[in-house]
Amino acid sequence: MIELDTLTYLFMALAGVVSLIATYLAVLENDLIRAVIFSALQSTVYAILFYLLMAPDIALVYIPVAVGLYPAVVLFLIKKTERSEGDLGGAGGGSE
Amino acid sequence: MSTLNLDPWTATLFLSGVLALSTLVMYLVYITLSRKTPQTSSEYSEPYIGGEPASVIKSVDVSVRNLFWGVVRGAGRRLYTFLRDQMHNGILNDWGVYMLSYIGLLTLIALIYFMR
Amino acid sequence: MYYLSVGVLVPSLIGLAFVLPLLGMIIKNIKFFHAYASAASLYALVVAAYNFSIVVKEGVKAYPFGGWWPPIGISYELDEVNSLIALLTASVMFLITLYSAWYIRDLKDAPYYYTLLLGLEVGMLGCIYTGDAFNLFVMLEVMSISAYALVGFYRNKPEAVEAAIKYGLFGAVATTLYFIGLVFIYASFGTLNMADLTNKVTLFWGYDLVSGYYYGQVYAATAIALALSLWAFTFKSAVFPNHFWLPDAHPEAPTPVSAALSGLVVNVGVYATFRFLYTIFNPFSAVSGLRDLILLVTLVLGLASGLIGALMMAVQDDIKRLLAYSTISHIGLVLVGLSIGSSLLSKPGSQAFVDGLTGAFYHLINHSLGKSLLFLTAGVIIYAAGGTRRLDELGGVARRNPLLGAALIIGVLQLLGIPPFGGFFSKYLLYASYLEAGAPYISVIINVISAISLLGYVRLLYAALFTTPKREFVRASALPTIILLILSVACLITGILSPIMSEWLRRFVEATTSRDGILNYWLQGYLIFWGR
Amino acid sequence: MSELNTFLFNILLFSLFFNVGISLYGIFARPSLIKKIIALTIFSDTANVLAIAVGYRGWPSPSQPPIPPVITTTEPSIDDLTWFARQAVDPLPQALVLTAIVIGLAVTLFLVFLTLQVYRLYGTTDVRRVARLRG
Repeated sequence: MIELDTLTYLFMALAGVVSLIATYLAVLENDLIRAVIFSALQSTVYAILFYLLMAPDIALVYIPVAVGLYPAVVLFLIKKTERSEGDLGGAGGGSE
Repeated sequence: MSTLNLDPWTATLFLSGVLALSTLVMYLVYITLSRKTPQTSSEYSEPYIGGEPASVIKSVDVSVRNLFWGVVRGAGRRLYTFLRDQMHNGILNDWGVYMLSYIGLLTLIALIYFMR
Repeated sequence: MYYLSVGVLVPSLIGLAFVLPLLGMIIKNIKFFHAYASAASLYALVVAAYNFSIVVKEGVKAYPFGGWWPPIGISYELDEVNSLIALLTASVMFLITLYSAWYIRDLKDAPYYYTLLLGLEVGMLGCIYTGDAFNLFVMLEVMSISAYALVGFYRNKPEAVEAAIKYGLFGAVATTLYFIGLVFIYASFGTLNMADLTNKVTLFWGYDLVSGYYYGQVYAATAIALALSLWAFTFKSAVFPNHFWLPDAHPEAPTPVSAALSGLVVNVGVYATFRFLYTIFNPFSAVSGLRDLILLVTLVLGLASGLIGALMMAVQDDIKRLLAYSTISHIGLVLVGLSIGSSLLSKPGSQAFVDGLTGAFYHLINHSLGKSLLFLTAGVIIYAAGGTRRLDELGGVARRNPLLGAALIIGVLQLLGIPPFGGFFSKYLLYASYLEAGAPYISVIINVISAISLLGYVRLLYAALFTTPKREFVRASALPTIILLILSVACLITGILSPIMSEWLRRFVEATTSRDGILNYWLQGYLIFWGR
Repeated sequence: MSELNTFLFNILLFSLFFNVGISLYGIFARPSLIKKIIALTIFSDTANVLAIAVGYRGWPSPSQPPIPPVITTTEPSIDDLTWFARQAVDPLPQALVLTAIVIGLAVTLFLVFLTLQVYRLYGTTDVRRVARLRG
């Protein structure tokens, strides 16, 4: 039978790994809207981590700011500007 | 014969004071001796023996600024090409390389100290 | 007795700053805001001068906020060095605020401009006064956000917006890295109070960790924390690999702000480096081996940024950009002076050690005065030349106005280091300290840096003074001229009174960095409150 | 703390450090300003989680988890306080993180506004094209 504390630590490790994957995808994704969605996923995992690490008050502040406000603002920004990031490869990029 | 013993600070102040005073005296002498009315001459409009007016010749001389520019550019062409076009090229990502390498160096030092 | 004046300055100035946008909704007369900002700035100057006088008279002074004892609550702590830098900051900021009254005389956004300018001053004074490492983070952010917003103040100008976003993006990274450094420090020492940290790093390592047994590797944590904080501080003071934002950001701000950024904000990074490497992780502490390595790095970077700043000055077309590169060069020299404390170069308390630090702070003061003088002069020159910043088009503006020309020449001589101006004596101290420390090649490099920077300064003087005027120029009013006159006289005074000033600075440095001084910093900031 | 628990907690800490690394890469190397802002929010959030993780403590006993640093009784006795100090996690990092979240919000909103201005003035958010200031 698995102990309660080990179970909690297991959830923490799992949350860490999920946030790592989400960050990796968010940073390497060329489509910015999908990047925002991945970053929102990562924020959600962090909110769970705050709860597991016994900081419920921080989680309460963090959820509206990082899960709600940041993606909304960045999505608004993307809507006003451009959606794709452009390739990283080409030498010199877009400098004319 | 007595010598004047001064520490470098006082000596520097003393010397610069003397220099400033002598500059002032020379300037005063200059403005008292210099002409009050500007010298007028029609020299520039007079033709040389060759028939060309002097103003034509005057216009092709090298200005001090261009001379300076030529010397600086010529002396450090490779250096400035590197500094201006490679480092300070205004692209954020190219700065990132230098800035990240510095934080890498600091972390390396921290690790070296840790391993000791 | 707690000295209320130590604690009251920063919070009250925050209040004075943030009431401004509200007043802007009610009061429409711009003259009121000029007067208000100047009065607030004068208030800061008076309090800073009073604090300086009591510190000089009675030694280190601290103030705990909310009556909490120092390791628990936030405390502000003043010793000789930081009260002096705060006085310098407050006085130059006062002149800059006065100058702003002329510079933005018919700007609609005056309340916002002054809010940000006072916010900048609050941030700087808070960073300098604070005795708490986390409060330093908060104040760095206050200062930085004001600075980003001021750089991008002309929000319809492409260059200004570009400079502001480059500065803001990497500045946010730098302060967050400092926050991670604080996390490491808290994990290994269980405190963020500077006096308490000093005690724990210096006197003993066997204490109870608040966070429990998990984060026991104190040496590694210290090393990483020091590395991250140093990166942030060198970003704020624009030392070589972190200097890229400065030549973009400083010229694009309104000219009085350029003077504040170039003359004062970079000092904060230098001061924080000094506080971390000479008080908290001091030469007598358990991490002195790490300090030697770090100071070697700062020495090399200081020399590199001195050289690069001086070289890049020579090829600039923009008068403010030229001055910005000169800032990089001079901050490099100051950092070279701070690096003398490595045990490879000198022993604490020896002649070279004290000379180098004295030279560093003397040069800091000289550079602040000279650089703000030059930037303010450049503002008047640009105005008189009809708004152009290109050196080619200035065409002898300063020739038409002898006072302007004199201010320009005095500023250049101060920075170039020509006697009898202060710049000479501070460079001489740096030079002498490295000779004394047995590293003459570094002294030679310091001279080479001065010689290279001559190219840029000559170009500036030539463009503003010696070319023939091409068109009619606008005349500036009396207020900026008076301010330029005051700063010129200040430059002259730092030179003429150099024996007295260097003697005072030497006393301050010895009082702050000696073993007794560090112990006193801890006692005054920590223990004295437990007795009550 | 048992070996297994330490190992699991280490996984969390190491994934946080990798997050710092990846988001730093995103800020320094990706070309789009919007991507840089996203990476910046990830970076500052990771710093906050790291601070909270530092304030965490081992379990008082395998069945009794640590409690949040909030005293629920209005007039606590000495016994209450002793029990609280034995059980609660460190409150100070939480206070720090609260401040840092607010400051980070201000900085992020400011950068978003500036990016909008950059797009309006330059027609792009690619930093390789936003490079008018050089030399």
